[in-house]
Amino acid sequence: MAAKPKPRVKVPKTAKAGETIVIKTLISHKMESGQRKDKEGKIIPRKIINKFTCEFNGEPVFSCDMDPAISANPYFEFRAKVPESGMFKFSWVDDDGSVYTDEQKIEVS
Amino acid sequence: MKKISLAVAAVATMVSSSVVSAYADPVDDKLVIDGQEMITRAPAPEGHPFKEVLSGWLFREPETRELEADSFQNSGMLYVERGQEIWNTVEGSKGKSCASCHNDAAESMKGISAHYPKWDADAKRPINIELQIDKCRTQNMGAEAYKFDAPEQKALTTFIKYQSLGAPVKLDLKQGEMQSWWDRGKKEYYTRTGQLNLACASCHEASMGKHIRADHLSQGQANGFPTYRLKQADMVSLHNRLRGCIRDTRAEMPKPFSDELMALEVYVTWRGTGLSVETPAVRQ
Amino acid sequence: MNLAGILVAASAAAMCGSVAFAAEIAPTDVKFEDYAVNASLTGVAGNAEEGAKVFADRKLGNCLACHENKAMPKQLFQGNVGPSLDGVADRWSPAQLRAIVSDSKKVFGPETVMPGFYSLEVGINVRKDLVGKTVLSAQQVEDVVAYLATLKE
Amino acid sequence: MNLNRRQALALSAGAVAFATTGFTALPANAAAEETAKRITEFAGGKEPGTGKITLTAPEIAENGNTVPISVKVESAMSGDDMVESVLILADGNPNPDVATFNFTAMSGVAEATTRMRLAKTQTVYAVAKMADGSTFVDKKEVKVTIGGCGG
Repeated sequence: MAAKPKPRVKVPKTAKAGETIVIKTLISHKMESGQRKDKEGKIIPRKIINKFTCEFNGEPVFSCDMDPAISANPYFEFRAKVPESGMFKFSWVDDDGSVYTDEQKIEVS
Repeated sequence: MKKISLAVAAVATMVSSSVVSAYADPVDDKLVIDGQEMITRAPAPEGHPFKEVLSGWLFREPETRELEADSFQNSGMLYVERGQEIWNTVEGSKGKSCASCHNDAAESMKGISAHYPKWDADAKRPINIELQIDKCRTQNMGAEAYKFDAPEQKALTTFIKYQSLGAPVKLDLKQGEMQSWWDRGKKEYYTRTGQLNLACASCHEASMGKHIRADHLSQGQANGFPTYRLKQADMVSLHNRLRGCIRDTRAEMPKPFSDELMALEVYVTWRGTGLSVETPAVRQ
Repeated sequence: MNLAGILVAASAAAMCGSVAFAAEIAPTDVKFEDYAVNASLTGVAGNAEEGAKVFADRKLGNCLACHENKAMPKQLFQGNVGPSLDGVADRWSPAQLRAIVSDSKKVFGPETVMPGFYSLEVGINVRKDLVGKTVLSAQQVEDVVAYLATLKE
Repeated sequence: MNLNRRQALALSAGAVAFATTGFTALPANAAAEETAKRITEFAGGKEPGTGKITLTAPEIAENGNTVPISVKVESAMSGDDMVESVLILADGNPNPDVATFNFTAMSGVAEATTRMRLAKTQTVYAVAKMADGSTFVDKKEVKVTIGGCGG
């Protein structure tokens, strides 16, 4: 899609203290591999999201370093152990230096 | 001469049916999206060559089926969200968005696209959602029609069709001259094209359930379009897919929204009568 | 490919490349008699090794799209729109195989899904650059027939 | 005719371009060697052990452009019994690198899913590195389907 990459994130609204929750993320991005050729036979330059990170209240939870073999519209599903209420912060770093972010609150009882 | 050729055909059929058993039939599985069960099998309408119409979802591998069943994992939902933004964006000389007239699509568009293509009295031909959008844009918004398969066209069409998710496909062939377009579309469906000399029916009727290489041949239903196709990792419109199939017979491709493809869309959509709208479906 | 194979292939290629096509039968002149085409389309013996390549090549015969062939176990995902070709040479003579590959509709009737690989009786709106052209050349058909003739059980 | 012969020869040489992703697969041996090298580097020159790590991937990928894969590593996720990272490699792609998952104590469980591209039928590897430096590997062959028409 021509529009700016837009993240979708699924985090439960609530959890019990110490519970391990499932987080799912998806972002629109072509993930141009740098391996494809255009109609004139020229290589289309690589442009991918090369890093994804998830933090909770400033602490790293999960991250992924990506190569061009990751599919278009990158999807991640992973776990997080939540000790307290707080904020998840997600970021995706593009080859061109752009960073796309999203934040989700969770209430822990 | 005819006798011998029939005998030969019978032998050929016997040989091939012994092979078919090695392959999976359409699965016996239920498609539930966000708690709503989709109709993936429906009794065929009168005059249909099959007894039952089957969603293409039933012909896919478990991983592909799972992608559609989980509305979060389904990448097509990214286009639904993009379509919603476009729905609310003012464009054109009259300072309007889709929402200016139609308000909340979840209410105003609910179930609507299950009845498209429908007769357009102004154009005197059937129109689909893409053409309906263009009609609104040019007549009511003072905006330009979208170019075929523009990302905005695909996203907005996907968004509007998604408002009918689950609604059974049902065309009104009594409107205007819909019936004669249906007749024309039927004729096209059985007409062989290209150097490979294949009709839609060669694969999706005569060979339904069999495999062309790894492709498990479905009934070629239209109820999931625009569909998120893993091959392109993108939304694919119905006319794009129809053109692709025709191209693969090594024929010249008809123009998008041409009379030829609109007639085919009317007929192919009718062949899926009773199936739920699955947009955005996920296919291989 | 052994030396003899290379020589056969080279001579076949030389024949095709030259203007001396006198022996080649045009697609419209192929004579079907009792579901068979008795005469070679080129007068040059088919090369089974070349035929195997044409058979498997997805841009040429693409035969595995619709047919299973146990003799090519490394080719995954063989189709089953048409019958299995295992032992096809036990069921059909080379002349019959030549007829089926050239224009299967002359053998199985007009309803068969199988394309004619050496026929100009094709569908409508043929892609412009393919008008008047056959899917395979006469020699490629001969090569495929020679390969099919090796598929015995 | 000449072109067709060339195509036929090119096919026999195994130089089949992958039309869908535009990935051109390396010759099988080079890609497999490169993968083995990466695994050894990641494992600090040692041979990774087996067990502990499970890689889940479809036996048949309906389209090589989008292949879901999951890894799970058995671990307490605390102290020395801690998964630091999991390297994913594919031995038939133009470049074997796919991704590296990095876990922390806050991950709770070392488990992750993503979707990857496979240029052709090949083997996918997942190698886990623990806090104590030990490594574990699992692998799965994924058959990537071949489309029927269009060549």
